[in-house]
Amino acid sequence: MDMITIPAVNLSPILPEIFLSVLAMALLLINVFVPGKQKSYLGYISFIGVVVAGVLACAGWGTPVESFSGSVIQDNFATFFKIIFLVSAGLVILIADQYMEREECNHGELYPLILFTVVGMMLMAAGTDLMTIFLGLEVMSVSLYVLAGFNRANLKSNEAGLKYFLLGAFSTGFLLYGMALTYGATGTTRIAKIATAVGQMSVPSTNIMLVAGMLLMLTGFAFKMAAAPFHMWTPDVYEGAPTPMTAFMSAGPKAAGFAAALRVFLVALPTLQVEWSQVLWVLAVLTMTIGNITALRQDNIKRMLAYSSIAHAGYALVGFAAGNSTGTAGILFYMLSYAFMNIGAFAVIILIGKKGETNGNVMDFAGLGFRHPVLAVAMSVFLFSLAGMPPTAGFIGKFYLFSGAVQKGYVGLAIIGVLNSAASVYYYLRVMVYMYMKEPTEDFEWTQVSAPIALSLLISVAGSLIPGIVPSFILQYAEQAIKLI
Amino acid sequence: MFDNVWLIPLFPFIGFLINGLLGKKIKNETVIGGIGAFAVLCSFIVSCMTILNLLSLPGEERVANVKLFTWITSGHFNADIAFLIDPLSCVMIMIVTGVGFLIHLYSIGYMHGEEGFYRFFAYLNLFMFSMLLLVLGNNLLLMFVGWEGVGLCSYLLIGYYFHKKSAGDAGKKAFVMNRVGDFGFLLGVFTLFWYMGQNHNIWTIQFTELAANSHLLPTGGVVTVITLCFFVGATGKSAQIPLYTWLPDAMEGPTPVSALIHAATMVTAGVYMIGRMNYLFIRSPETLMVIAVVGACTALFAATIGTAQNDIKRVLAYSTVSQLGYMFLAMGSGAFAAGIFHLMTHAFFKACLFLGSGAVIHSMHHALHHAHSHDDAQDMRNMGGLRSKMPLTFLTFLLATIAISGIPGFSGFFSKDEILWQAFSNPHHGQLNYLLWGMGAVAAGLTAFYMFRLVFMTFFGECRITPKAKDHLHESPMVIVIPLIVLAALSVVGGYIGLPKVIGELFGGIPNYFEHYLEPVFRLSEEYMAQHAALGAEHHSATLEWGLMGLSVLIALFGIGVAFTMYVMNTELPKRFVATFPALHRAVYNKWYIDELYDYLFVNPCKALGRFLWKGFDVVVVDGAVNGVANVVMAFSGVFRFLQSGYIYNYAWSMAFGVVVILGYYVFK
Amino acid sequence: MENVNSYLIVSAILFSIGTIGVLTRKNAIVIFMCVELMLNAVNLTFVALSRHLGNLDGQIFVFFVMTVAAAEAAVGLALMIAFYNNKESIDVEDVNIMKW
Amino acid sequence: METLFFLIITLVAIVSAILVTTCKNPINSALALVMTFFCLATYYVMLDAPFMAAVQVMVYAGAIMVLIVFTIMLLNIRVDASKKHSHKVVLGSIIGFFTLVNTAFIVIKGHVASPNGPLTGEMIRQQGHTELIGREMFTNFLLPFEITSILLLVAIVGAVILAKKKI
Amino acid sequence: MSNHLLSLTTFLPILGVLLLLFIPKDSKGVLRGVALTVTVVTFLVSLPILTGFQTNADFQFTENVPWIAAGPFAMRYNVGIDGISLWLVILTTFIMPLAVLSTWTAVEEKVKEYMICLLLLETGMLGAFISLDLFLFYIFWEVMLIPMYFIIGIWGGKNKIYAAVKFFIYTMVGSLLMLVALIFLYFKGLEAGFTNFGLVQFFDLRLDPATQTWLFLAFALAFAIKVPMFPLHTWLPDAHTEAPTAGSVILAAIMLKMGTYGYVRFALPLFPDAAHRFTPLIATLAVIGIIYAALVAMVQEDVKKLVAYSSVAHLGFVMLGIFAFNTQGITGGMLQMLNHGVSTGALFLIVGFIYERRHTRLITDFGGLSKQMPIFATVFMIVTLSSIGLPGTNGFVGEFLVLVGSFESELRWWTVIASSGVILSAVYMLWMFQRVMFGELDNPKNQKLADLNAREIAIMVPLIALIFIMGVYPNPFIEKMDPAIQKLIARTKPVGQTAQQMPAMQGLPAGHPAMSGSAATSVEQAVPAVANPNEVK
Repeated sequence: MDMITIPAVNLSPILPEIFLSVLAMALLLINVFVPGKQKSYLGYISFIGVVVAGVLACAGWGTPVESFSGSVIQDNFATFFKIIFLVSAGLVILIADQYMEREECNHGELYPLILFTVVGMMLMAAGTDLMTIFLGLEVMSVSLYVLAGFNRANLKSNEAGLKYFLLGAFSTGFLLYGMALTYGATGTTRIAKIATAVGQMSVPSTNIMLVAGMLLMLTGFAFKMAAAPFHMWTPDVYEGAPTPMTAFMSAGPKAAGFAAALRVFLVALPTLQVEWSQVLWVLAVLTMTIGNITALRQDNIKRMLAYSSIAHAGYALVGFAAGNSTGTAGILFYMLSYAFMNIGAFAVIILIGKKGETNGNVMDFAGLGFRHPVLAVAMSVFLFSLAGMPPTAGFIGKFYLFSGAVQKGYVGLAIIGVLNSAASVYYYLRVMVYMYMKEPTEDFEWTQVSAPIALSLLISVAGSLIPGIVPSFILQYAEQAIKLI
Repeated sequence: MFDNVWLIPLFPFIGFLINGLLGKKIKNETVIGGIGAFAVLCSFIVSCMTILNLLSLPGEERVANVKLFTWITSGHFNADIAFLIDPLSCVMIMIVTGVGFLIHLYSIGYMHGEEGFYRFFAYLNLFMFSMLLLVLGNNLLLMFVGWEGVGLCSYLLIGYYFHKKSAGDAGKKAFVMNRVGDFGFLLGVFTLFWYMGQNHNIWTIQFTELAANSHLLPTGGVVTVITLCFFVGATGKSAQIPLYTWLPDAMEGPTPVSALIHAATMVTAGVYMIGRMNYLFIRSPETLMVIAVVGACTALFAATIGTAQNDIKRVLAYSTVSQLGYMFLAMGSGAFAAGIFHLMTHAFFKACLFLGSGAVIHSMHHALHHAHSHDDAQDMRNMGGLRSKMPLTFLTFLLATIAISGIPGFSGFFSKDEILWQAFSNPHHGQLNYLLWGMGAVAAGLTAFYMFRLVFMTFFGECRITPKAKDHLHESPMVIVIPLIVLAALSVVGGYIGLPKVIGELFGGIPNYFEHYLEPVFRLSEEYMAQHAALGAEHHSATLEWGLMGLSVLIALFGIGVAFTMYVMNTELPKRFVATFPALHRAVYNKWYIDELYDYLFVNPCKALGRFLWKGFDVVVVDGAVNGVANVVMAFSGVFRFLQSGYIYNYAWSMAFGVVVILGYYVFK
Repeated sequence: MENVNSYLIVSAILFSIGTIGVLTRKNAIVIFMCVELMLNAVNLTFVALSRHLGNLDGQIFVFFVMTVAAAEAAVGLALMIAFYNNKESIDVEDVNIMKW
Repeated sequence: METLFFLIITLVAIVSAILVTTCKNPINSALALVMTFFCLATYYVMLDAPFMAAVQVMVYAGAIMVLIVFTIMLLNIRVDASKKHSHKVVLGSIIGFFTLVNTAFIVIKGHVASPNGPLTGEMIRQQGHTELIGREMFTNFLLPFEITSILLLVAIVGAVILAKKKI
Repeated sequence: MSNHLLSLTTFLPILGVLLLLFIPKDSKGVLRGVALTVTVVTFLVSLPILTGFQTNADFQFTENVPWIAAGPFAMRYNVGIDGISLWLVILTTFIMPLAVLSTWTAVEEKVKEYMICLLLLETGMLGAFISLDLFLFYIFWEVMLIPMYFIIGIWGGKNKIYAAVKFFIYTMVGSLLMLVALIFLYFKGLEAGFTNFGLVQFFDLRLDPATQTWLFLAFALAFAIKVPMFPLHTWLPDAHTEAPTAGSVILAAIMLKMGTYGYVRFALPLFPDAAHRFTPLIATLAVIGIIYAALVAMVQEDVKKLVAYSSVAHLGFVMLGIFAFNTQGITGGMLQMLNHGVSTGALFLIVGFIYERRHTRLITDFGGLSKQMPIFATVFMIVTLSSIGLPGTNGFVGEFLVLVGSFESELRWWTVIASSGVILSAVYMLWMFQRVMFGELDNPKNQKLADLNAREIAIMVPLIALIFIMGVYPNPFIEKMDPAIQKLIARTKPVGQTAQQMPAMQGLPAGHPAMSGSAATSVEQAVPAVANPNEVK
């Protein structure tokens, strides 16, 4: 019997993942061995770690390297998404501490779990094997189940965790079945080989097993993106989860879902584009419409933003349905700017909120505009960006997404999209109405803005505005990222 | 040689600016009034020089365009600020500035002590300015500027006592009615401009150019449309049926205003406009007929109303409407010169009448004021026997009344008779002529009746106010009386420049100077008539003319007689008459309910429609649709919300459902 | 050896039964078990396909699925316990504070 | 013979699977699930994957099910409460039925790729299934294998965070 | 051209905003002063644009630098003005100081934020007028909404929130559809070999009629909402009624012009065939708007709402003129835009004046104010007359040219109906004026009203001067815009009209029977005599 010789592997493509994993483990140990209630130092360390990981990720820009015999790749596409994940994680780490302390659940494990989630998402983006993607997704999901239920003394948090878990597991079943069928139809799990195998089929769309596999995988990813009708978990989980985690979930996993789906569909199954475009067309319409319309009647701002997040998945799906470089580059850009604006909005919600997840209604923003003008202006920037008003990043993102659809010939989709954005304006404006146009019902018991949150707000505002005014550089990166898959 | 013609409108404008901007600071009435009157006097002098200049030219050359600057140029549309000097406009500026000056003078006395004295003179000067623009403008648009400008001033001056609701209403009514006319005027301009440009590539609205190219126009057809449009404008401005109702109401303004604007000048603008564009109107027999019929009807109709009014100024107002009807009858009969002639004589005697009535009212008001009586100073039933108190006023008033009644030898006789004759003898309306003449003659009789009724009620009999007040009645100051005298004199002699042909021949071939003078203006019409031999005048004998003349004089005398009987001899008679025909009297007294009819037909439906469109359509339908969409979306929002039941199995079901549908579609496609 | 399709059909049946279980049961643990049933059905597919295709990818995948199942079980049951601690129930009909 | 065996196993698997979804008592469901797992292990053996069968028994039936049963005991869960949501059962069954129709149709109609690997029953028996798996896992699928370690770590940390009495 | 005048004008208010940020919010006087100074300086800076403007059809003061380039898109910072936008730019910079001045005492709370909003608004509006890049235009077009939304929503009246949200969403719906059309158009341009969003090149892109139709409809909808045209006007009365004075002034004077400007600059030349095809529809809506708004205005009880509806009617005239597709019509439309800016702006200021004094705008609460406030009465009167288009005031010239132009075009019958609007406008404006200013001064609250103060007079004097200047001597205005309008008309010729017919066509409505045979030759000879000196190139 021969020894198994483990092949020489190039670790450089997964350097950020390795770094973050090691850091996370180290933090776990530090947390155990350094006693004390105060855990914010872990946040600082992990923020620095995220920045370092960002640097490591960026270092690989422009030099695609495959490793682990083709189960992972470092390409611009992966790098771009890694940056998105790191941005969301970094911002969330900055806003987490104040909230966690207020809610008395500032366990030190929070930060390692966030970092592990990032590792999982990165693997989803970088994976070139269905197994890698699946495992990355599971690492991410399992961490998120825990994060959603992190405030275990809070029933809402428990419920959020449980719902997320049960539905997530259920969707995993479909995803896996899809992967199995794809495996069956193509004989491999490597994305590149799938592409080859599909390329050899005369008419791939007639192989129902392949199509079904593709569709089932799509449903699995759609669950992570929170696309209708797989979105139902979103409002409840977002509402119940600790607010920083909600912010994180709305930005990171959604992007990760898109990353994986984009990789699988664009690289492995481009020949089935007609089919998946059709499905995505429908899903995009459903998602946008349901998200936006339901959000109109929400009073709880977290829940409202949850529906808004569904709607945003819908917008991104518009670009995905188009499947061309404009649309997909739009997704990349949009996911990045969405991370900024959405986490920024959640940061403000954290500041307004009070212990026990109270004071989280739209009405509680009444009078903010003139009591805390800076905060209100920041919130307005986020909301306008979410609503897609120029000159914010949200507008440019939507512009590219819808342009993709138009370029592809899906003018109808683009029109439904813009009508949806018009409807969405209502509920974003509603917050502003309360902030600026209503008198406060009670005085704000003002908790001081901690430095990390201030920093995250600053970054978020910059991230929502600057790409709106000079979007070229990010768009060009997104273009490059799209080209290389 | 007419280079300084622009000074004519300029002086009043300067007067307007001074009084308008600084009047409040000046405060001294003499200065304010002096400035106002002097400005008009200057215009009058320049006008005199202008007409003298004009007369020094041979007949054919009596036309000149004086351009100041280009006003609007856009594409092939061009309008200048430029003045047209020709016999017609010269006559008009003479009347306007001459009568205007007298009335300004009069106003200094009449308006003494009124609040906003400066405002009055400012408006009056602005009116002069606008009126002069109207008559001098060398293109339709500039004429329209004056046209609207006088309307504005009329509005402002009617509403001079703005604290009285009736005054405000009357002003607004005048303006709106005028606007209805303007609507027609504008359409006329558009159609004319477009038609000439479109078919002959002559894009112009300038009078001389239009005249020069009028031979390109067809007879009838589009010209009828154009001229009818213009005539609608004229009915508005000149208070003809159906747009006359504003004029009686306009008596809410101070009396000099009524004299100047609502008798002598502005209301004749419609006549002037038709005269100005006679070459158009002559080309449309249909329009001429409409004009003649409307004129005759107005003359008769307004006269009937005039017989039953008790407000001294209202009687005069209806008389004005009626007299304007005459002018239109003349215009409609193709007797443009006769119409303009009547315009002029009417300006004299009607101004005199108004000013005289103003003097009476002034005096009455004064007296009643002293007696602390709240009786109406304008109601003739309160007057009577003023002859002795105000002899000069009475005399001038009487002369003017005789003039308007068409008693031979006075100006009104010549002009009115000319009109009646032309109505009878013109070649345009065939058999209709007799009817027209008849209406005119009856109206003449009615005119004589109500005018003398007025005179008798006012100046004869017993004074019907309290003795205490009576003591305060006295003759007006000289500044008021002098204009009366001048105007009375003019109304007596003014007719002699336009003697009818038969009379002229009687006196040794004195030509009709006025007609001759205006001949260049109406030459095109004459030529047109000459060309269309079919329309050539059927010859009427001089005897017939004499006969008709005598008949009309008789009718007038009959009217005077009836008035004398009813209001001097047997003052019970009117009451008995009223008792006998209560419905008729009520109808006439209430002006045939025309105002009510208009309210019912136009005003109320418009308001109701507006209210419906607002509350019913705008709010319910349009906004309802908008809010409805929003509500439907919100309703969906409510529905979608409840799909989100909170139960895991429902969520899972939704996911499974999605999977099944998506798969099913492709599996069983 | 049976035809690969037989296995695939069996797995499809098991998968559907698992789905039905998830949709109809109220007990969170039973629902989780039904999810496990679904995963097992997929595993069967993988193994059958792997055998048919003659490569081991599918079986390796199954190996990882089992790991994932274990990890999920650990976390999921922990979540249920946490929920139970607060609510004294793991009936999914009680998991509906948040709705609409 | 083999077919008969297959059919019997299939029958048992399906019946026990149905029992999983219908038993009122969670413990009974759990036991039925264990039964299903055993059936699957049998399949794996029939499919020349003895190692998978072993892992199936050990990990699933052994570890996961023990964990589940343990939790059921811990939480002292009784039978499902009597109130039935029949519409939910009906709707769920309908969707489940359609899922079955779809999936069955797919696997019947779908084209499975033709064999592309070297693996044959002969070869497995020769080389040993475990070794083959091991080789694959440590060469081609090294990265996923490493990821599982992180996954398990996360699961441990998470479970501790969520379920420990006092942190 | 190395001249950055346009950018300077446009972004000067932003500098003002930065300045304002550093001023403490309690020193209201300073805040107002700075804001006023900034707007005045902006106006002064914009004057050289006017004086330096060459009377020709070219875009001038252009600046063109790359801005965004990614994927298929290339957006440029491409600005410039021609005769059409010139006056609107000047109007904007002219109105803004007056608007700021009007808030002196009207806005006592949150002054800083208010001024910031006003200045941001100015930048947005100016930007939209100068943009020669479709994308850039869209950005500014949308940016405008935000400060206006806050102005209405924060400083507005009782029902401000409803009005603000309605305003925002209404406008948003239209403009978003325009965005889709814009993108679509861009891709059509790409097919034709264009490389960026530059507006001018798209004028030469003759799309097929079907495409044009859809794109035109999308653009037209967006602009129609902004104009606003019947039946998309219902946001306007609400927005106007609730907005503070300066908001109403800006909304009426400038923002509504965005819609009509949009037609002139974008919808017409980009999609000429479709524009011609939809002329009857748009003219019908315009005419309905004129009559309808007038009737509705007549029965309004709130002065401001009345003025708002009058805006709808006025802009109906503008639309009618624009869709006449001839020199007079479009010139009239453009003039009417300016006139409406001046007159209706002034009207809203006036309403603001009395509102500030009495805190009511109901007509029935007033009456007889003339006695108490003679200066106010005079000013009000002049503005009212300008609004009803009395000759000698600005309103007349525009309205007349519009009607002449549209009468010459195929819209003859529409013009006839529209002309009756002149009656109705007199009815509702004078009736309102009469009820407010005339009659007995019987409401005791009105008896102590103060007349206009120096500041208010200072606001009104420039407007009134302009009313008369534009009424009496409009030619300089027309001359500057004429070449651009000629070019526009040449561009909007429907397909099938050949180029050599153009000089003649200038005089004649399209496709008229008179164009055939000898008429055409005689026309050509006659043209030099009557045609405009500015020949079409």
